[in-house]
Amino acid sequence: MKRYSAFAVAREALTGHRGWERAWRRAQPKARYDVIIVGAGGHGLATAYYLGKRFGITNVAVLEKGWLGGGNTGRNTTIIRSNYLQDPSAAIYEKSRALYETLSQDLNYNVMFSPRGVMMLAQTEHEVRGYRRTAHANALQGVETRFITPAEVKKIVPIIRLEGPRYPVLGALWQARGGTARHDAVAWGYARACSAMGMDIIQQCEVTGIRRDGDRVTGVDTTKGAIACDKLGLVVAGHSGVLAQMAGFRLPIESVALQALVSEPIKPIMDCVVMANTVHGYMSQSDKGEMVIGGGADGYNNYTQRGSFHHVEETVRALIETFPMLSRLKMLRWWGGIVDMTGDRSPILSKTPLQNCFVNCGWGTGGFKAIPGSGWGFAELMAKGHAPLTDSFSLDRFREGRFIDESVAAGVAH
Amino acid sequence: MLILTCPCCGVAADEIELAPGGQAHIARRGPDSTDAAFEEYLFLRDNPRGVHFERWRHAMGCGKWFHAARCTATNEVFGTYPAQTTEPPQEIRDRIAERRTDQPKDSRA
Amino acid sequence: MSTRLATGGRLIDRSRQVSFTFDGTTLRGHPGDTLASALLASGRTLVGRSFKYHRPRGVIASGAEEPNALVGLGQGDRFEPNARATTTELFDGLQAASQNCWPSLDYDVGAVNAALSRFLPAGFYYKMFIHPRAFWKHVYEPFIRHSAGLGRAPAVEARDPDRYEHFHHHTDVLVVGGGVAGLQAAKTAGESGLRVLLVEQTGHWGGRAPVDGGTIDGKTPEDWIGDTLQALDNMPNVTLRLRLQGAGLYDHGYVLGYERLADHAPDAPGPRHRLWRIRAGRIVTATGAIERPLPFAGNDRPGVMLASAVRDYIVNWGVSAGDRLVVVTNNDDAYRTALAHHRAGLTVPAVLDARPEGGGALMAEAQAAGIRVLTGRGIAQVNGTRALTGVEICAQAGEGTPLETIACDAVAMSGGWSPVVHLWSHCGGKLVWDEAAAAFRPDPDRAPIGQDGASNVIAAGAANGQGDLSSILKDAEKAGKTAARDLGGTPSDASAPDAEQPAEAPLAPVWMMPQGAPHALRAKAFLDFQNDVKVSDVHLAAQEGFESVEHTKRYTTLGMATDQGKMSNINGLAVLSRALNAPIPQVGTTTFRPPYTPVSMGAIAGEARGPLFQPIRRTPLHDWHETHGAKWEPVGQWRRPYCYPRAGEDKHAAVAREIDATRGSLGLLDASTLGKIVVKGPDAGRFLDMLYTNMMSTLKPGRCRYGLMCSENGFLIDDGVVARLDDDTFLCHTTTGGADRIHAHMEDWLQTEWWDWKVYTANLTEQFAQIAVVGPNARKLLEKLGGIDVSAETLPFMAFAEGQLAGHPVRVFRISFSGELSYEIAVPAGQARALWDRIVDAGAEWQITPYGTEALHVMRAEKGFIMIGDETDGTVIPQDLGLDWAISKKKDDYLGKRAQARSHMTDPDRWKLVGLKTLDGSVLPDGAYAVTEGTNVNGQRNTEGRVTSSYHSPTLGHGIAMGLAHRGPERMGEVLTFMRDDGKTAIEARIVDPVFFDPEGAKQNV
Amino acid sequence: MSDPVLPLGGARFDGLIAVEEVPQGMVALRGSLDAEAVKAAVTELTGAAMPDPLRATRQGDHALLWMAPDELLILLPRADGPQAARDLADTLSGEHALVTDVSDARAVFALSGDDGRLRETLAKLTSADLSPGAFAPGTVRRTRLAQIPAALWLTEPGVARVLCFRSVARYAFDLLSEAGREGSAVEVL
Repeated sequence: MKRYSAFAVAREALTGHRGWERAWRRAQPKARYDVIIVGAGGHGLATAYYLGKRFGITNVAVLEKGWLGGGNTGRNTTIIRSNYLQDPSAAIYEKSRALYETLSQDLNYNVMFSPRGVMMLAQTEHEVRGYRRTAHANALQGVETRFITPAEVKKIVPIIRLEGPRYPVLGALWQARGGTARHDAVAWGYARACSAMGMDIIQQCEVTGIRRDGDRVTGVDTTKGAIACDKLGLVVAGHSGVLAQMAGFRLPIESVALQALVSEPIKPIMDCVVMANTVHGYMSQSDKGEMVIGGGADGYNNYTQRGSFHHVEETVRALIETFPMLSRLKMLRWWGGIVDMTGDRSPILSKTPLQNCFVNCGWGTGGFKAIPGSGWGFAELMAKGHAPLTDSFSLDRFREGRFIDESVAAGVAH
Repeated sequence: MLILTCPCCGVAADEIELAPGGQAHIARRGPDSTDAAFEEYLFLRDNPRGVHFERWRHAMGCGKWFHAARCTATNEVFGTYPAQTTEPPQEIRDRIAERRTDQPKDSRA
Repeated sequence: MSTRLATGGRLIDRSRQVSFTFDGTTLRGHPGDTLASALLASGRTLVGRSFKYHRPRGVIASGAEEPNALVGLGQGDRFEPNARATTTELFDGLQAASQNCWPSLDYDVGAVNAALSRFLPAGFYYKMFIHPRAFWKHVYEPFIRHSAGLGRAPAVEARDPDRYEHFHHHTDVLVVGGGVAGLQAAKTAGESGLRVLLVEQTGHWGGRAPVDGGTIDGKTPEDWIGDTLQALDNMPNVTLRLRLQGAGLYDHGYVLGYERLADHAPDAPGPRHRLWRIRAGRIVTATGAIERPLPFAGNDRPGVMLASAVRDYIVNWGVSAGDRLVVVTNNDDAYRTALAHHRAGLTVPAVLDARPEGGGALMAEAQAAGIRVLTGRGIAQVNGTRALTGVEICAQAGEGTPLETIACDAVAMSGGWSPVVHLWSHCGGKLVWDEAAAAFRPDPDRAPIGQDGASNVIAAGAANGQGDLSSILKDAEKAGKTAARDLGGTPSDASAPDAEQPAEAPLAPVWMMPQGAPHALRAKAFLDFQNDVKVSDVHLAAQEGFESVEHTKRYTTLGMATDQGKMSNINGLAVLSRALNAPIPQVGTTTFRPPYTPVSMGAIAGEARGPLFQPIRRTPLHDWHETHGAKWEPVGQWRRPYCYPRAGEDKHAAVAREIDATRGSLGLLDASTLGKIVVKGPDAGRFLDMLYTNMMSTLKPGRCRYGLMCSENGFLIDDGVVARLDDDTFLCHTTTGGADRIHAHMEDWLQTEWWDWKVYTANLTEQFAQIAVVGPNARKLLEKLGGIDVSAETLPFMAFAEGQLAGHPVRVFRISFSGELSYEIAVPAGQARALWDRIVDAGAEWQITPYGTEALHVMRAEKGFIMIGDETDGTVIPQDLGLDWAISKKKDDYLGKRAQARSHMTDPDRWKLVGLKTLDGSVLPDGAYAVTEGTNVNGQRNTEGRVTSSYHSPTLGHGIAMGLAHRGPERMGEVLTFMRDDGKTAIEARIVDPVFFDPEGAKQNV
Repeated sequence: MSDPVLPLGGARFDGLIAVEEVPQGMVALRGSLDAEAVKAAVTELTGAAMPDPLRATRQGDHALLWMAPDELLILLPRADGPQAARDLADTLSGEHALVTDVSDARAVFALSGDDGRLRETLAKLTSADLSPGAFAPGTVRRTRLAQIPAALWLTEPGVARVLCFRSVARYAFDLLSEAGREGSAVEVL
């Protein structure tokens, strides 16, 4: 793998950049792999990467029905935070955040992780209580957060209107080391590193069936032929239900459309991520200058990658109320992604009724931030059969009533 | 932005008058049910990429619940019907059969 | 240099002048000008800087596709960044400023990036700035962020003074686009009598036709348009709308319309923008086509424009792009530009036609006019940086060896036309590659579908890939008929008008000029002008394996600028497919996302700003609270008094005073927001037995009972007092937040599960105000008001009475959430204020004191009463809260019963409710966790409980708290260690009975 | 007993159309609308005929509004609400029905002006089709007005009633006033 660096770029500049090699090999499926990961989004690629890096398992294929990183990895608002309330959530998201800090160096690919800070506004007494509780929990979970005053809020985000009028800002939960990253780069960086380890990333390869022998998976049928494997990992956000159906089991999941928006680019006006959950709006400014905005999710099952417009309206009106100076800014485009919502709105990283088949899904609206941690833990689960980071997220929790409910904190997952 | 015709009041209601209620025709499981049956009742869903029988309430209208048969990949609607039933009416099934060829695909973005 | 011609300009009023400023300089134009035409008329060829390399850029187009001419409009509260000069209608006093340059447009420091451009290829930032780690956040990123961005941001405290609104419109047929195709389609559909709405994004009808010429039914296009408009005006069922753009297309015929009412007339009354939500049975997209630039080195230089734009400026606004115009093309249409320029009395030194054999009739006409035509030729490169001095011409077939230099000050380029398929694609419509036109056009077999599964969008005219005027009109007429027939209308049998235009020779695709251009030229041939994406960038992406068009788009940022790639997508796609050596259809297109052009956030928010942002729910006593200094607390959409501070009092002091007064004498609370739901019917008791955990069917008429409601998942969702009004009628009180939610919950079960049960419900929350009179003197007060016997005998605890209190019809409930003698009085909302005033007057002798939600919370905590939302959070079951007494053992079923039998719910190790008292009497931090030794598998500190409510009790003079603790009730007297806000220092608290005050209930049982 | 207070004390707005808060007695009935006893009782009480679905009937200052398959709203003079509710409940004591006086629970606005402007003012706030063909006089449409539930009743061309919950009366009045501002006519209906 040719190393990336400023020097390399300078050297290539002199020869018209003819020397750059492919970021990842063009691969055709082999007859058999130790591990097949279905889904070349961030979570699938990260899983493959850590299977190789942590457990030396490199005879791995990552199958993608479209193009790698083309699902939710490439259509989210790139927020990275770990200020969750419940222990299992805080553990996996904080592990993820920590991995993000060094990801560019690990992958030799600039994923532009920018720890610019994530601020969750408290705009009701109830939210204040919820965030204070979260701050207490985080302190014991090794997650650096702090409940800050309205004055501190205004200092960090000058464009905010504190006085409301409807929902005055009473404070905020502040995670200074949260931030954003370049979503495409995360997928591309992992893909490049996986390919360099000899793994096959096979695009335009849709899984059409799952081969079983009793309660064991033996391989998959794909649009590029049958492929055998010892272990199968399903990591297909937005389509988990469909894949599970092929494997013969059902999941506690409903797929809905979630929308995001970006504005025209303007010069920098906001350096951190602001989430206003009471009014349902959250926003950051990309390095390009666009205001990147998260919209609401539809309440009904939907596989069309377009949501309903009224969510865009609700979000925009909330943001104008919170940041009045945005009113004359223009929205450039909005789009939808399909997210898997579980029964308790927390993800599933679990064994399945099939012995050697594992599933990683249900990240809902907050999957991007979890990519490295999810890959780290899921790789361990697939390699060893259990993993501290993932054990609480098993499927059986729904039968036992052992939920991981984050909505109990005022903050909702994004 | 869906339009569903409320079978209770007859209004062709815009989505913003409606409240979605998830998969329809799920039989309630009570105290005598097994853990597995109860989990299925509360959590396991078909979540099909195709025809979905679902619950809606005309919340900002007559206030009545009703059912709809809708394709989750194209938003084609095969009909709406009153909620006081344990399975889709025959005419809805027939309409699905006649209109449905294969499973439509949505655009890969 | 561009300038205003002495004659011509069909859209401008030469008899009047308007003045405007650009970067502070005052310039003049005419009514009817766009900002772009006025700038060109003033010789302003340089109008902006590009995004990445800060290259000098001029106006290149004449419409919504313009990528370069973006300006900041207006000032102060009305400043708007990134406004397209080509779609900004000029008005007197308009103020425009160039963007993305410093210190000035002419001398831009950022232009150094251009010099470094070879070091900044596509995706360079993914390969650089990796080490040292800290530098990305502190050095690299701040620099990139500063040099990126486009328009200046509005002022931090800017407050948009303009108004915006929405409008819902229902129509049978919506026609988008007011060119000749749209007019014809609307006319045909209109003749069927159906409701038709025709919208056009610009300020004038007719689109390109008047500029492009030809004849329709023997008339000039201009005359035909006039006559057709006249005909449409005479149809009452047809609505015509200018400056209204079809911005987005959604499911079930929902179309977003963006109407700009005041951008061209800032002093006009009424809203600035209006967002239309249109529902249409059929949608005809007559959105025309957009010309493609040609990829040759230097094609981004000011003075190089689209051929159609050059023609538009001459014909529509009487503006010439320059004196000497070189036309470079791969199709016949551009000859119209050469001829128009020539007719304007200006020079066309040459038409460079990339096609070996050149074109047809139009070429002949040009040659006849004495214009030099060179076939098989193209442009190798462009001379001059800010102002063109000439072009080096070369063989299109070659590698760019200059054959000749032609002096010129403007270049008109045409690479063919791309149908505008955005709306078609927004809602799933698919495209098909048209080899002949070298463009994607709508695939009629895979059109968007409506709720009934039938196609509901019909593309017409140029937007449907039609080329010449005649077929455009025939296609539009067909579209109009199809739309009408689909909806059961019968269109007239009038046929499409006959149109004539010179026959055109086929276009020859040119994706690189010259086709063998070396890297040096490819690195100067621009595809996406705003984002500075060059042919070489797309080649690099392909070389590095970004083979999907989406990968290439994201890697190079092609088509991601504010113009959304209207001009660049097809060229970029073609370059990619050539690089991959794959046919274009196989490479595919990127997805089109709404809106068609950017929409102001104000328009999207509409009226929902300031006071109308969200409804505020007011109780009938709202005004009294307001005038008596209430500090408000938002509770859902309600406003409730948090407390009533007096002069010099802070919130804490006020709350303490309110509690002392209530416990000591008499307090008054507005409890109107509590939910009040009537449940009636023969099966009402049975129904409530299923809804509540405890038994309600055994409740006696006239009596009250506290009840708990759980979700089917077992968790506590609401609580409140149920009163039985008569044998088959109950009144269920819910929490403030619960009223609507619980009513919906009841209706859900009644309608969809137990539909054969005879039960009706009514949510009467707003019919009655509820006034709580609380404290030792409560009974005396009611007796003073008179009308109802409230003695302990006739109205014991947990009973209610109906009657007239002080002349008002009321229902008096003797219930208590404070542990005091307490009556809650329900009175019709319209009489609430009168009764409240009487109570306040009558209570004066007992210093009656209104109290707010905080005093309410503290008093209930002193009594150990749980609060939904504090002690519960969606994960707590009644058993956790020691409420087993309220869970009927006799019932074999209720909502949540099965769930509460699951292994995790019956686990004896669950955290359970206890009282907590700090050893030093201080107040426990709200939400604090109790810690134990060690950490869990993930290295997190082990915990054994948490604080759910914590207050200072003025009554007891020390901190009190409730919390959940591991096996709490079994550990009375044990001391737990909690962490303070800093997460480091500890505070110890003893597990005690949650009932801190008057455990015997002596105060309420009097 | 004192006179009941209107939520906004009878607020009034004049713009493209006139908006005025008016006193209105209201009795809600839930029951089987096919039951003869129910029909007889309500027509007897109001003198108005039984309304068809999505319609209203009037007789003097009384009216019957069809709200849902099992729900009617009876309009009568403001002061008559409580007594009428009691009487009706007695009359229907044999039936499975629920009668409640909701005169204080709702705010009512009288809209008047040019028919087109009136339809347009409302169309800025509701997704319901208010074109003359779809929303003829006598129609009752329960819908969403911006962010709140409301009922629209077109009594005659250019005259309508808007009913909403009492707590959001201010919001509804401000909405209608904003939508009805001079200079903001759409001029398509």
